[in-house]
Amino acid sequence: MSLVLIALLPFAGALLPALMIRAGRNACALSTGAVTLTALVLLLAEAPAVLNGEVVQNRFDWVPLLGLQATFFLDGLGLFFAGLILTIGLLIILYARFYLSKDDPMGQFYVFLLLFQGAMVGIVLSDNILLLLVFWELTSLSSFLLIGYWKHLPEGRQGARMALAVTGGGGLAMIAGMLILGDIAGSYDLTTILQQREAIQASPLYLPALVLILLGCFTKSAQFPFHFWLPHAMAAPTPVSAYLHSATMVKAGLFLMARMWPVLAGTEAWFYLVATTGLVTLVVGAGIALFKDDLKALLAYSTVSHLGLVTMLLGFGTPMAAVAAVFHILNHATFKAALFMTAGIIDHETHTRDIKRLGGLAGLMPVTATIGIVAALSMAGVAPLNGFISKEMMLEEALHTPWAGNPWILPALVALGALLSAAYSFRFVAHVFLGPKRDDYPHHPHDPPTGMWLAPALLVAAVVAIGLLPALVAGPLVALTAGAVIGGPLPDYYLSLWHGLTPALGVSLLAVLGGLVLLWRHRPLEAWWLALPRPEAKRLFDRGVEAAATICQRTTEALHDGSLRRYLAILVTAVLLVGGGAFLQGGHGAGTRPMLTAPVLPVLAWALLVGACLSLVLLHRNRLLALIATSVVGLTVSMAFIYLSAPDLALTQISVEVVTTILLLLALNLLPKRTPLDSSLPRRSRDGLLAVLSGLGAGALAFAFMTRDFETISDYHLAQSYPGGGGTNVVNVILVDFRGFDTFGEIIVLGIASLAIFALLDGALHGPALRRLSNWQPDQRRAQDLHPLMLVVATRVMLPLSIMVGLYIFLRGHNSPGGGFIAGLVVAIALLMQYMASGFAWAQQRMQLNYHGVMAAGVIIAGLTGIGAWLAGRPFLTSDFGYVTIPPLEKFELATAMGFDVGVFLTVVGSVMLALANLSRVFRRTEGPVSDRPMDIDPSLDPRTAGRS
Amino acid sequence: MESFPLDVLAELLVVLLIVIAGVFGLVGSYGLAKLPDLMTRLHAPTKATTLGVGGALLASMVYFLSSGTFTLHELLITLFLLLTAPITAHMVAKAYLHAHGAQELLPPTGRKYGWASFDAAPPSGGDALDSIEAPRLAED
Amino acid sequence: MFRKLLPHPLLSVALTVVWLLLLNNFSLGGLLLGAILGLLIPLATQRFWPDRATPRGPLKIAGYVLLVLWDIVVANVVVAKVIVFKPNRRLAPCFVTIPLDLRTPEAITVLAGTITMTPGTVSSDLSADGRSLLVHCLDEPDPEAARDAIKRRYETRLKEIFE
Amino acid sequence: MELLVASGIGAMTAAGVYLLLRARTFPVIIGVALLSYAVNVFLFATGRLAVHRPPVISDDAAGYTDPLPQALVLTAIVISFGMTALVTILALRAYLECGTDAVDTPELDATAQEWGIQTGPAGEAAEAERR
Amino acid sequence: MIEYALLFGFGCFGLALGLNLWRLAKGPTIADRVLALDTMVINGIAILMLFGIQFGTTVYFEASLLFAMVGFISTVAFTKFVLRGDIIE
Amino acid sequence: MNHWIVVPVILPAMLAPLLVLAVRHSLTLQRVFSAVGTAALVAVSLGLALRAAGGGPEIYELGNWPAPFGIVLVLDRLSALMLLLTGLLAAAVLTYAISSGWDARGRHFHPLFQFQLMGVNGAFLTGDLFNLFVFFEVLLIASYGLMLHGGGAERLKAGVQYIVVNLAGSTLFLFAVGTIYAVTGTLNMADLAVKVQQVAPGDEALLRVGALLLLVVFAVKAALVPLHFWLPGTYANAPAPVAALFAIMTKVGAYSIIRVYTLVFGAGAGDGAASAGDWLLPAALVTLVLGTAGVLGAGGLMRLICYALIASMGTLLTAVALFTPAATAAALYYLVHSTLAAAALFLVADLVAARRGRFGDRLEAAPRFAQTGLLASLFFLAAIGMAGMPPLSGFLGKLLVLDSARGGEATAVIWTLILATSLVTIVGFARAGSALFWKSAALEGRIEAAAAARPVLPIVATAAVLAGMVVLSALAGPVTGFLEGTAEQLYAPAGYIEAVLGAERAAGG
Ligand code: NA
Ligand code: NA
Repeated sequence: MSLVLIALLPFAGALLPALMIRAGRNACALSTGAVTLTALVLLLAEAPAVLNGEVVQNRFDWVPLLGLQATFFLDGLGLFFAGLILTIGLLIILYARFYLSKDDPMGQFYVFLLLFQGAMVGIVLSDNILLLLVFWELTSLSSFLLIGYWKHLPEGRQGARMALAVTGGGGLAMIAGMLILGDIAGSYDLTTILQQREAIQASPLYLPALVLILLGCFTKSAQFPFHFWLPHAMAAPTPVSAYLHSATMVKAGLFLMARMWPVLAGTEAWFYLVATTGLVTLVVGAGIALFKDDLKALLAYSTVSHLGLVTMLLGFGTPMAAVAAVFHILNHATFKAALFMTAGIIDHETHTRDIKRLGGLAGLMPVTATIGIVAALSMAGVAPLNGFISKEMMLEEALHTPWAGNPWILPALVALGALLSAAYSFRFVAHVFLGPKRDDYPHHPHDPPTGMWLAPALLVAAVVAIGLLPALVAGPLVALTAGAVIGGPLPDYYLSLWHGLTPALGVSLLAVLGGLVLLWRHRPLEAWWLALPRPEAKRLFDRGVEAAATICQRTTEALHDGSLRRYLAILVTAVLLVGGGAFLQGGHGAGTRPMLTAPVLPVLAWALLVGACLSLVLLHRNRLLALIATSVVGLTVSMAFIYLSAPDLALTQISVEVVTTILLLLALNLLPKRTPLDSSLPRRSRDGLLAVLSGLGAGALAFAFMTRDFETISDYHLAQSYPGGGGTNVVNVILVDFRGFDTFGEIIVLGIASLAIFALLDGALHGPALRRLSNWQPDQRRAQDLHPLMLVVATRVMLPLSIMVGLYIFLRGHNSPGGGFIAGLVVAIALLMQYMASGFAWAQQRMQLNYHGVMAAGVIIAGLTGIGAWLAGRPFLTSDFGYVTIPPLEKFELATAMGFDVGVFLTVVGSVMLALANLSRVFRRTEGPVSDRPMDIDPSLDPRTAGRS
Repeated sequence: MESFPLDVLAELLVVLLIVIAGVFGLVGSYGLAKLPDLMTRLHAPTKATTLGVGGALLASMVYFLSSGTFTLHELLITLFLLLTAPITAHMVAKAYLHAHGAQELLPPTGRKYGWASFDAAPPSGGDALDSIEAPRLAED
Repeated sequence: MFRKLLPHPLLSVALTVVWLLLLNNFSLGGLLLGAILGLLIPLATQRFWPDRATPRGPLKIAGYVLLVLWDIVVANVVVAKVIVFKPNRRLAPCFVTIPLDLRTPEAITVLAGTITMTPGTVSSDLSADGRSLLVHCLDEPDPEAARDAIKRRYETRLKEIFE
Repeated sequence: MELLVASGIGAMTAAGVYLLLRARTFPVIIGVALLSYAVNVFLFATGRLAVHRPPVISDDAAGYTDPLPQALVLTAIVISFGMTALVTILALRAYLECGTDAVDTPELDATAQEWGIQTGPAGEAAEAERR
Repeated sequence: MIEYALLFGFGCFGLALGLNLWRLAKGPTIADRVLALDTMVINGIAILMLFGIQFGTTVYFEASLLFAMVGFISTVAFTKFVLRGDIIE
Repeated sequence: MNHWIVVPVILPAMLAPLLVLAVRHSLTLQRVFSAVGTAALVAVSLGLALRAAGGGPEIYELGNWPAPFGIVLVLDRLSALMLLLTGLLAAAVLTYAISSGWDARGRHFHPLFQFQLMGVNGAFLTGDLFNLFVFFEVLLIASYGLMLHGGGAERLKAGVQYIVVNLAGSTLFLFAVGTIYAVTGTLNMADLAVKVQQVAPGDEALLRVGALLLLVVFAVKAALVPLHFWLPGTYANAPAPVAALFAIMTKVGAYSIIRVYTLVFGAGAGDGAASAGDWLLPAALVTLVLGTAGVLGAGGLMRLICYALIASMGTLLTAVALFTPAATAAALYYLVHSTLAAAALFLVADLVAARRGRFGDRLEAAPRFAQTGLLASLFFLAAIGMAGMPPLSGFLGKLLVLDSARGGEATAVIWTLILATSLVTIVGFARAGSALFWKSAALEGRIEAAAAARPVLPIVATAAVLAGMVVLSALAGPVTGFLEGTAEQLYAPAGYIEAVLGAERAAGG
């Protein structure tokens, strides 16, 4: 339980500083510190058990399906790292309190810091590699926020993004590696995996898993060639650099290599990958550090170098090297954190971090200088400081490790690395603190308040203490940790300043002397270095990202160029390919159903249809002609429906078609009357090809199934229509009863269409659309009589007649072709006739119907009819019918389906009228006053009394 | 409908009507294709076709009467066509005259005002021109 | 009150008949429903047909209808002959203006309709004041005669019926 | 007969697809309408063809064609009617708002400027066509 | 006998439809095309009636009625469009 | 019969016309009704989900006609899950739309919104292929209305494209359904499952054509490359809350693929079986790649989110295409997650754009604006959710997908692409966030947003969606347990078929 608490406390506590900042900066820092301290105390409470060799474990189910369990365990390695993270965390919190200025949002800083701390603790306590991955990515995210904390600095933003990209990317590779590892081990639980060394190393997937996991470790720990992000992350506030980029986060990679050491290490692949990478990083990092003038950059590269050193040690795969690695991790954490804080103090006091502008600070800020010099000397590997001891151990190991059979190459490079390390450390001491005082510091420096130097001072105390009494101060911890890393018996070693006159000591001395020489010859060397052509990693990275972004942008824009024509052409092509491909994959036999003979009339109708389609394609640019040709197609199709025993379809098709025609004519009034020729010949040919292929495909498909027999469920509908549905028109019974739910959806589609149309048209009464409407000029000469007399008279007669016909079609629908939908259209058409003949103004004044209401009422009535069945305990839309006899009338049928059809009827009338009437309402904006007389000509009027208008 | 002569008579009538219908239907469409300009073409379908379809409707009526079904609803369609055909022709003619600016070809109206397609109607007597601007729908 | 409930008795009867025609058989229920609809529909639609003209004299109407039907048959034959047998170049099409004595829109419409449905003439337009009718003749060497025939044969009868 | 119907479906589909691929809203709408005719007949034909077998139950019927596809087509017709109506109004509104009836978006800015007078030449062209 | 008459009728109206199509395609004016379409509808109604006789059914009645109505309205709409551009004003 | 099954369809279907009929003139009343209705919908969906979790598939025979002759609704774990997701998303989006005033920018927002819910819910519930078409149309046409809500030239143009593409898709749907009916003679999905197994060898090719044309239709909805082109323009130009609601729309496509190709053309379907995955997998991977490219290359935040959405569909469909129970469970988890992530991002984008004045959602630095810090946090959370970073559910979703892809032929490709695209997505979002939030700190001045009060509710709604991802992550155990059961149910379709058809007919009798 307490392990979970330790891992989750920082997360839960992350809210605290955000709240406490209102109570002041001290309260904020204190609350943050309290959270960390609590976690540390909890950790230490577990320590005795761990020291006794126990492994503390807490397990909770999280995602059993995935094998991702919230399992935490605490062994030596975990305890070591968790202690490191929390302890240094405490110091950083203290330091940051004084470091951050009043303008910096401190609450935010501590929130991010605690999030990061939680993620780090989570990594080191995880007993499930997937859980570890969760925390791993969380460190990337929280460090992104911390690095970008000073958002106004472009370097901060870029550095944050780069760090996120590199470490996040490595983390993603690691996900794959961990999944493979889990696959090999059959579990994602670390304790299980750690016991399967043989199985894992024997697996053919060992190498990919190793490479992928190492990618994660190397990127996180800034190993060559992924080292470049770390120096740029230094744009972060110094407490961040000190915490993340020296003491903790960059050590996550090392931690993981140490964690996995028992199962992954010891193979050739491991050695060559890890040790080589570490070695190169060690040398390269040190080399670059020597020539950095920015204090933090120097420290950053030195960190890279030291991380390489530890990596190399882990790569050796020997227990002794592992011990050295653990010890150096501890030592590096102490002196490097102190150095960062020192650099931060210098920056804070002098307002510069440029070595070239510093020097002679020892006299001005003696406390800071003391701390800095001691820490730097430890970094240089000078006795009797802790850095010296662990470097000795490293050299000892390196000196008898051959590389590719060559015994010299590795020791030589390691020695070079040590020498360079000494050199940049000495430079840090000499060029910052020593030398004469200057009078051109940007700000006159003096020692900071105690709160600020206390943290590095404590660390330097540890540096000295470990150096002097290594076995006493650090011995148990190192033994415990190394034991956990090795997972077996510890090698024979003892931590001590003095091991006698060993070759390692010689190399050490050589390194220190060489370092002094390099310091002495720094200026010419720097000139040489600056003249050297070298790849600038950041620029490469930036260029890479920019290039990728540009390519992505170009590709995306080229693909999504807004050309609907192309989108549709692709869609059609896809359909043809998929359809064709599907056809070729399955068995196909010719149909056996006898075909119907084709008398002359259908052949003629066919010619009519094909002719109309052809003329449509050829003449479509004249839009009115296109509409007429479309009408011909619709007419022919309706005729075909009638001929082929589908009278209901014919009725619906023809009435829908006429309403559509009216609608399109209304729209065409304001649209251009001609379509310009704006496709090239190749494009038209391509479209033609696609069209022909589509036509062939659809036709062939239809022919294929029409010529074969099948069994269908509709025999049931034919059989049940009258006895079960109470109607003889099976199509109508299907519509209102068997599949009434479809019809319910269908009228809703219609209702929605009318609502959307209304909304669209309503919107045309504002903004640019209204402007264009008001300025609209008719694009044709217009006849002078708006409402021809004969038409008016004829439509007056037709209105009652049509309504009668509509009602007839409605009532008959259940038993013969017709029904609510067609009836609705007939009535709507009759009403539209009034509008067409006498004009919008006249007809609208007389129209008492609220079309919104009619449409909505229709849907509601249809729905309520369906819901009514609930009262009888039946499902939605269950119908009932009965035969009623009222003497002297004949028996007649009453069916609830009629109620449903009433709903359909009303919805259709309401929707059609809502759409079309509003369309002409919008048109009224195109011109001035329009007569609301029923007809323009009044023959009863004596023209002599009327003046010419 | 056992009685043989009535049956034959009815059948003959049906046949006759169908033939008449066919002939006139065809002639109407032939005229539409053949005649030289729209105004003359207009005559063909409005008349001949009306009789054509009327014949077919009558044939249907007679046929069903003879086979024992009393059906008169074809009358409705005939009625409807008689009502609409002149309007259709009228509108087509107006459209043609308007679209071709044929004002000069027409005889004078003999009145103060020209033909309605070309000349605006006089305002209605005593009433002021009830003009309304962009009327709002009742529900809005 | 009665007038209000039954604004157009003739229309109501016509609609009831139309209903029976639609039903295509006679039944008491059908008649009843037809009558009800015949009453309701004119009520519902009367706003769309204000000041309806009322034709008078059922016999005159019947006579007119028979006359027109006969003329339609004749017209078809005549026009068919022209179409089939007369070459286009020998056609003598022309426009005729017919001054109107009729004043009711309904009457004018019936006249124009009649003209269209009868031999060789199509009503093509109305003057802007509604007092002249433009008629197109398919093959008419003597326009004056045609005009007089129309006025005599149809307009006078319609005048009696409507006005 | 089957061949006629199938080729008719093919003709409507082809014409529909061709118009669908045009650059202006109006022909595209016509294309969509044609495609819906085509698919309606297609769907109808899935019940196989039959002459004079309307699915209206009566004692003297010789048989019935499959009623189910007919019901489906009815639903489809209504739905495509609603869709066509909406897209038509949208095309109109877009034209009023943007000043162009092109379907491809990059043309938005290019032609929008010219709108004010567009009706002139277009109207003349339409007139010329009619003569 | 009726069968032959029907065949004749179908032939006539079929041919009529063909002639209508020809006029529709040829034009030359929109009015011609509208007229051709209107005639086509009327011929269609006649054909429906003949179907009714052929199959001895009145099931095509509703369709015929609707065809008549729809043909009329289409024609009016097209001609009003030519006349005014705006068909509802 | 459990009448509650039909309620998720009927409730919004009746509420919407009621809004039109009764309270058309009062926006306030519309809001109240709409909100109450949506809350009720959530409650019903929750109840149904609990019920589905406890038992086998349950059917509702509309009109009391037995399947396959009438239309049935089927409540199983999958449909219940989708209903619940829809309801919760709708509640958050509606809160946002109301409190941000988006619903007042055009007419009929609330009726259209309710109709949209009706369509989506119906699509999830129906057990009939043609009825699925009908609900597709309902949800599409409602989406057209919502997408065009508020108008504006760009939106209208985009709307034309959206509608035309989907009209083509709907036509194709009918071609596909027609072909399938022509071969099998049935429309009920359970019945189809039976009939497909018995199809004559000579009819196989036709059936396959029908099955795969249907796949194309669903792929259009699911924005599968190369059928995705409609999405960026549409969602980027839609009102943001509508775009957020539309996050569920692509999932309708994914749902349909899962449903149809496990039940009807699933492993039991003989030759019709495995083919969907063969087409789907490569396309899904390309979708992932192209979507991700868009994330890095987009010039505006809305578009960036659109591409992220496309990429997420790529991941989702990759898992779907594997057609194994484990992969499907993973896909469903990712489905829920990506719906929330996309919705959250769209809402955040709207909050940001509303405060950046003329800079809108363009990915360029603008001076500081109101609530930068708060919005940056929301954006950060939504972005890591979408990118698949912990602690939000995207990480688990991706892990599940990766884990389920283990041991297949394409494992290496799938892993590589999913992980590589994750990296690019991270970079893309980092660049965008940096441009939107961090760079503004370096600029002088400050955008003073319009004097209008800055309501809290939109932010609460957005945060609620984000919290959804946290909860999904924290409760991943029970959730994946439910989904595992769901996948099992899907891959043992006999239970579904028996529930619909009864034991006898299900056996093929
Ligand atoms: Na038409
Ligand atoms: Na029912």
